[in-house]
Amino acid sequence: MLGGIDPFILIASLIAASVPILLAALGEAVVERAGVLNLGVEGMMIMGAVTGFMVSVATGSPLLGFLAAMAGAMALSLIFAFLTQVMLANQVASGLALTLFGLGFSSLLGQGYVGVKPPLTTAVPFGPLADLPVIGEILFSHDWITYLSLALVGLVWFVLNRTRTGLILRAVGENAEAAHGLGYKVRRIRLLAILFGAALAGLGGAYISLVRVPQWTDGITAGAGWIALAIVVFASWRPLRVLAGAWLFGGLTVLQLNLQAAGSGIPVEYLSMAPYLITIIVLVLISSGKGRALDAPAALGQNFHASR
Amino acid sequence: QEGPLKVGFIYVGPVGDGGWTYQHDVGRLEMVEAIGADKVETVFQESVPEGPDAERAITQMVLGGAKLIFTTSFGYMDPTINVAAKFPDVKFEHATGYKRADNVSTYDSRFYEGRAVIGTIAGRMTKSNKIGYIGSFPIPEVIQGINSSFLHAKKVNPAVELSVVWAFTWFDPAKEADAAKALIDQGVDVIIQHTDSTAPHAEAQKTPGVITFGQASDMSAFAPSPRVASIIDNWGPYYTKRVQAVLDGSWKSEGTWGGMKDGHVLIGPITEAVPAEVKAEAEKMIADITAGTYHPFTGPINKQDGSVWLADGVVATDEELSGLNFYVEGIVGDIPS
Amino acid sequence: MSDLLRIEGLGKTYPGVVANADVSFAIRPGEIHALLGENGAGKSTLVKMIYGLVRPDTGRMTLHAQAYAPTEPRAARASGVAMVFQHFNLFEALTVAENVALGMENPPPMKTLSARIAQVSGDYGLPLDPARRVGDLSAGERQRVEIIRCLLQSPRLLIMDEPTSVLTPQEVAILFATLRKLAAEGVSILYISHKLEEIRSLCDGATILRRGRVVASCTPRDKTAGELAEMMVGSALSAPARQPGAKGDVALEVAGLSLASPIAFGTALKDIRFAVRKGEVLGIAGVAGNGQDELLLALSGELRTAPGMVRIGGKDAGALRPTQRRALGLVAAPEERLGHAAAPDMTLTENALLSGALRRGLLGRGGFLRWGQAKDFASEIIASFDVRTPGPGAAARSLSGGNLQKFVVGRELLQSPSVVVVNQPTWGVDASAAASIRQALLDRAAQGAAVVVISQDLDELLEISDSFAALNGGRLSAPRPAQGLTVEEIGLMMGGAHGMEVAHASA
Amino acid sequence: MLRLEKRPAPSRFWLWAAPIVAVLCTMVAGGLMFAALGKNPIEALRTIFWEPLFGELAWYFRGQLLLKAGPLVLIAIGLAMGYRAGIWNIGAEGQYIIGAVVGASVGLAFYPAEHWFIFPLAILAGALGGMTWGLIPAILRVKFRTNEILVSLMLVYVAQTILAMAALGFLRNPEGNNFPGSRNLSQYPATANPELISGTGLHWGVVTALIVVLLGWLILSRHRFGFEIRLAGQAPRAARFAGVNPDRMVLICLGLSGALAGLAGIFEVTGPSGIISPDFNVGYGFTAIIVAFLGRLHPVGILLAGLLMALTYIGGEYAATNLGLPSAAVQAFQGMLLFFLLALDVFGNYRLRFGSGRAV
Ligand SMILES: Nc1ncnc2c1ncn2[C@@H]1O[C@H](COP(=O)(O)OP(=O)(O)OP(=O)(O)O)[C@@H](O)[C@H]1O
Ligand SMILES: Nc1ncnc2c1ncn2[C@@H]1O[C@H](COP(=O)(O)OP(=O)(O)OP(=O)(O)O)[C@@H](O)[C@H]1O
Ligand SMILES: [Mg+2]
Ligand SMILES: [Mg+2]
Repeated sequence: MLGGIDPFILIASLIAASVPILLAALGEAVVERAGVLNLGVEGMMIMGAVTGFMVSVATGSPLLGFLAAMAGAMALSLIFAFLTQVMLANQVASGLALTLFGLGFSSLLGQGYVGVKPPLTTAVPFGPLADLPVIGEILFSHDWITYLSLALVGLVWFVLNRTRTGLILRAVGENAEAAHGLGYKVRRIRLLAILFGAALAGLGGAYISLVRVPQWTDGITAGAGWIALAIVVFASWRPLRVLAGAWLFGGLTVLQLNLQAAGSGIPVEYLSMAPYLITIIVLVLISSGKGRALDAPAALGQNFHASR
Repeated sequence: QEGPLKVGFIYVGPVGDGGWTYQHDVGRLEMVEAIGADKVETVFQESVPEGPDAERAITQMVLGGAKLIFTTSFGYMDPTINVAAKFPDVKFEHATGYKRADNVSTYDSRFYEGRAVIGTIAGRMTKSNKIGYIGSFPIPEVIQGINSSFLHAKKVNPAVELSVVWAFTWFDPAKEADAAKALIDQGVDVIIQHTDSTAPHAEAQKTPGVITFGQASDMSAFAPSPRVASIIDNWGPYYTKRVQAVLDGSWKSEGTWGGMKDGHVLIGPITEAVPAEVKAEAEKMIADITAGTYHPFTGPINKQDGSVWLADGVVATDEELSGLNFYVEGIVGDIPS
Repeated sequence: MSDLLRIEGLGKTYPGVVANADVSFAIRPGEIHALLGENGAGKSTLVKMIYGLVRPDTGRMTLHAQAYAPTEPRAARASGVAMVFQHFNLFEALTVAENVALGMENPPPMKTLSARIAQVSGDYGLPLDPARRVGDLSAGERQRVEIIRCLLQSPRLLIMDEPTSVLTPQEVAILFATLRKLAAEGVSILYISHKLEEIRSLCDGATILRRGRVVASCTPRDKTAGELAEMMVGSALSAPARQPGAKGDVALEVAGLSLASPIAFGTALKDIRFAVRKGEVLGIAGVAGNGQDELLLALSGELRTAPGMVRIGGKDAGALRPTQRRALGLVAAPEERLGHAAAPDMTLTENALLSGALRRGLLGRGGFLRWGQAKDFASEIIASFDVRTPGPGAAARSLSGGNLQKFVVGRELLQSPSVVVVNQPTWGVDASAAASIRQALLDRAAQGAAVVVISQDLDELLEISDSFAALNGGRLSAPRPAQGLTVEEIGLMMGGAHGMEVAHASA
Repeated sequence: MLRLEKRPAPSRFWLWAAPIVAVLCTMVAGGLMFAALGKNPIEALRTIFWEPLFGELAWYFRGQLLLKAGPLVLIAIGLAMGYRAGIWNIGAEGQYIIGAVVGASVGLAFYPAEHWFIFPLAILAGALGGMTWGLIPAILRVKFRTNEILVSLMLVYVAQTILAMAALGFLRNPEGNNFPGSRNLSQYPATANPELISGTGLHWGVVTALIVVLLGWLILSRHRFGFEIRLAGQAPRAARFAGVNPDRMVLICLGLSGALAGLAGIFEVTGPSGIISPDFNVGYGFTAIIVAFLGRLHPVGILLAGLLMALTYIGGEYAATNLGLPSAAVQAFQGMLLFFLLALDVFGNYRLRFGSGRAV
């Protein structure tokens, strides 16, 4: 059907390939639900990629590496948080600056690490389960970050839609003035959301440098942060749809390479633009015929200043 | 004498890319070592984008006093020629291009010679009879490599099939890793790459039984497996020769296409993952090519469409090779255009 | 009986503005206490301090005979203080239950909460469906959400900042019944409104603020509305003067106007028809959310209609854009001052240009702007309409609501229009400013313009209209002469109490 | 405690002071970074900021400054118009690429003929190409309410593939030994966009950028269209009330910024770059977003910001060769500059207050 491509292998591959954008997009979705537009995802991802790499090489522990990645990205995001939440700077510009700085700074940090091999993050040992036909490949062949990312989708969905914390977060992103009027600490909540988003972006970045590639080079995230941002919009800011978007995009990317590898007759150029074109087409399909403009958080991108 | 000769290098990537640029920088250091730091002083600029920024970088080096400048990527061709026209007293050396001037030489290596050796090992080692090839851009150099690898794999293993994935980049670890994974998913157990990062090796490492070959540099971090051998760009001898020529006043504009015999192309250590008889076969081929007794493109070779390219015993000319734009018989798929 | 809340010497200064200075008064348990004052007198600032949203610079408060200094609304709520804001503090994308939960300290689980909302809202005659999105609710229903949110916390002190401006007379009556019932249960209510008759009928005591200071306190029942207004303003107010004149030709005609609403959660217009003559004032009554905004958009040209539905001066204007309609002599002033009628961060000069460019010749050749003339126009508006502002360079948002409203109405009226359409011309505007705006509208009519006033303030409409119609659910009743209509009749035309009922007597 | 208090009116002092103080702060912070990298900070800063302007080689670098700033300014002004209207085009890189490809295709279609009209025709085609690419997200937004940020960004990647197709396929130089890349447009006299005065860096693209700065300033401050743009961005409903058609605004702003990006692309490829190659674009479209904000979305500000950005690039490169400063350090340095500017910008609209003696 697909030129001899095994769909089950494809599914297993796309699950792995979409982990970084899934994590980053999930984090950004939370940030945006709190009303903050942080375009610095790429910068935070690459900071995570480099700090995670450095620490896991130094300690030999992937776990410590991933923790450091979250810490590194969160540290970087504090600059953004300071600019936008304290200094009331334009969020779009601050996010872009964060990406610019993150790309440069990560490269400085990583100078001694090019060509170094990090400790390997292995698949979770499911034992005989992994050998099951079909299911084993799709469900039980991944590393623990992949499972963590899927669990986080569920967790974020639950927290956003079923808990008071999520309710307050959405309220802040919907109408900061009103939330402030009810006594919620808008800036503190947004700061926490920014940090959470950064942690997930850092994790996603480290997944690239520690699992997917795995090595360190300048600019290793190669635009994944931008794709993550696109997926958040694509997903109408909803966690389960973020998963769908990440899988769609990851799946198309993997599929086009597999089609090439399988020697399909489709010209390479069309294959390589397919993920982007199809994303646009799907977006058009879901945008048309909707009442509210894709349910964007009403206060997205607007700074809040409580005049006291 | 007004002090040491100032020699400049323009690099397309960071010196730490572990591949193409790294090897040029190794060559630079070897050259300084060989000539002596009292006689030559070097400057370099890394990550210079191809295009107008390159022209400025080169000019700036000239203005900074460099008398010989190596521009180490194809995209620097026109900028090099442009700057050279403005500074006739300065010598330029452009890698992999074809435009020359009185003060511009070109140099390149016969990577396809190394690919013949690697193809032989690949053909012998594959169990699935599927070889994967990660291509950068469909340019003659890469097509030479694909054809050479395939011809020699096929020679030792007629059942072999080749899958090409075009990455459209020279260096993008994430993309290369994805390409390698797609190839492995398609049942490939040997990966040859013509892109410069080690990512395909790291990917191959995750699947037992898949082997890879180092590209541009030795990539020994992945030996003894998956990396079982490598093609190494060895620029030191050439740089030393050309700098010496400037010092001697014997520098002339010329085009150099060096191969194994000139030491431009080396095969990195073949590891114990390769059976002894295969290793011996590969080493014999290295010896033959180095001795000049064997040319990888020797007929009979048919084009992809079955028409004759080289009749029995005919050797491809350098002109034919440097404009090569077709696959040989047996490779499926089209070259993107 | 000791006081529930006692305020002593409270003061708050903003840069350049003394919002409150040395304010002292007290509220007894079960008392309904009015806070009166012109726009910008400092009423909202004062109640925000009581609610912990603004910290006083000076002074102190006692609640239940204990020192009371809330640092945040949470603390105020914990002490039994609840507040309904002048501008709704609601989240449109969230459900009623979620909105209520956000206003509570320790909300029960959603299911329990929803049940309680349904129950309490029923008990007080303010029925609400907890599962609906707030964005889908009418203004009156939104207000119910605010009130229910307060009631669920069993407050001891309930603060209401201008709550009735969005309600029909019947709804107001029900709200008052609810408030009286609460007062009877011992809840104190601090009530802010510009509607003096309401204050007289509801409140037990009143504190009057002027420029941030207490200037008087009284028992509203003992005063006339005129006397109250005089205390607020410091001088006597004159009622608008009407010069009855002959009506001319039809200047604006609407026939069979039907239109889907472009506004999220809006109301579609259904077969609206009316005609206004030169010199005539048509009053259109209706509670917010019944199609007023859509009607204004359809008349101003922001929404275009099928041919023949709107005729200005006899010309078909259905397909014309706002600028083209302005060229025909129609001007409009939308309800929302900040953001719709005026751009908040732009100067008054720029805002004068916003709608006056065409009729006042502020555009030069090739579309270049004549800034000098624009500034002169802004200055003219400021001078003619007594807009209190430092000058035409001030940002629109720096003006108080009443002053900005005068500016907006002035801007439209000074364009020698032949048709004037205004929506809620005196919403939230104090008595004296409201009077001058009404006078200006009447003057314009006297000069021969056809005027359409959409308002939910019935007293206002009765004061200035020649003919009268009511908008309900997107339908317009047939216009009839205003003379002889009573407020009750009008209330029924407006759709009565919209599903509300008088609060059940307490057990 | 420190807190911010909104000013009644924006401060004119800080409008000018903020960029200057930001540059000074960046020098201090950047100096510390250079010192941490083991470089002499004074020397590094002098190399970046002083040498290109007043140093020994300034005669060469000053022209390069214009060359580098030209496309950035051209693109940024188009973007700024849209941003002011609340229309977020972040795909200028794609519009730049398409402009270059379309313009070059038209120009090269005449090869090797020599006519005076070929160059203007190619430039026009470039502008139209960029405009078309910018209009795609505009039309999708108007028709289907899709988010233009996402679509314009995705189209960058599509444009990059088209660029690769052009360089390897339909524009490939037939005399280029099958290497990717078109004929050199700057060496084909009919399409060449050379320096108008040798050594100044002034080519038609730079001239156009300067004209666009002037026009942009005129439009934004003196013309009805500029007023409508600002109105649409600040108060969309008020804009509609004033008679501005938001859909038309989206189409005009995205079309205009696309056209300017396309112009930048074709001027670049007929001039400094010369060749359509798979990676001839060097991120001008993205950097221009930063320039637009650095220049506060104001045409004159953008001109200054473009020059400043160009200075850090050129000075940074110079420091890279002469002092061995890693190119990444310059990128981080630019990021810092933006951080400081953004942080200090707040003082234009707010003032810093120290906690007042409160009774409570
Ligand atoms: N308890 C549940 N478990 C699993 N899926 C659910 C659950 N509740 C809702 N869903 C479905 O998951 C889908 C996507 O949910 P997502 O997290 O993306 O957004 P959401 O904001 O939770 O969804 P919605 O706004 O539709 O309730 C929706 O179609 C929703 O109906
Ligand atoms: N956050 C603030 N910053 C600066 N000035 C303020 C602020 N809030 C209120 N003011 C000013 O303080 C004064 C009192 O405002 P307040 O809102 O208390 O008036 P009000 O009596 O409620 O008026 P209205 O009847 O229009 O609601 C006004 O001059 C107002 O402009
Ligand atoms: Mg939801
Ligand atoms: Mg108030």
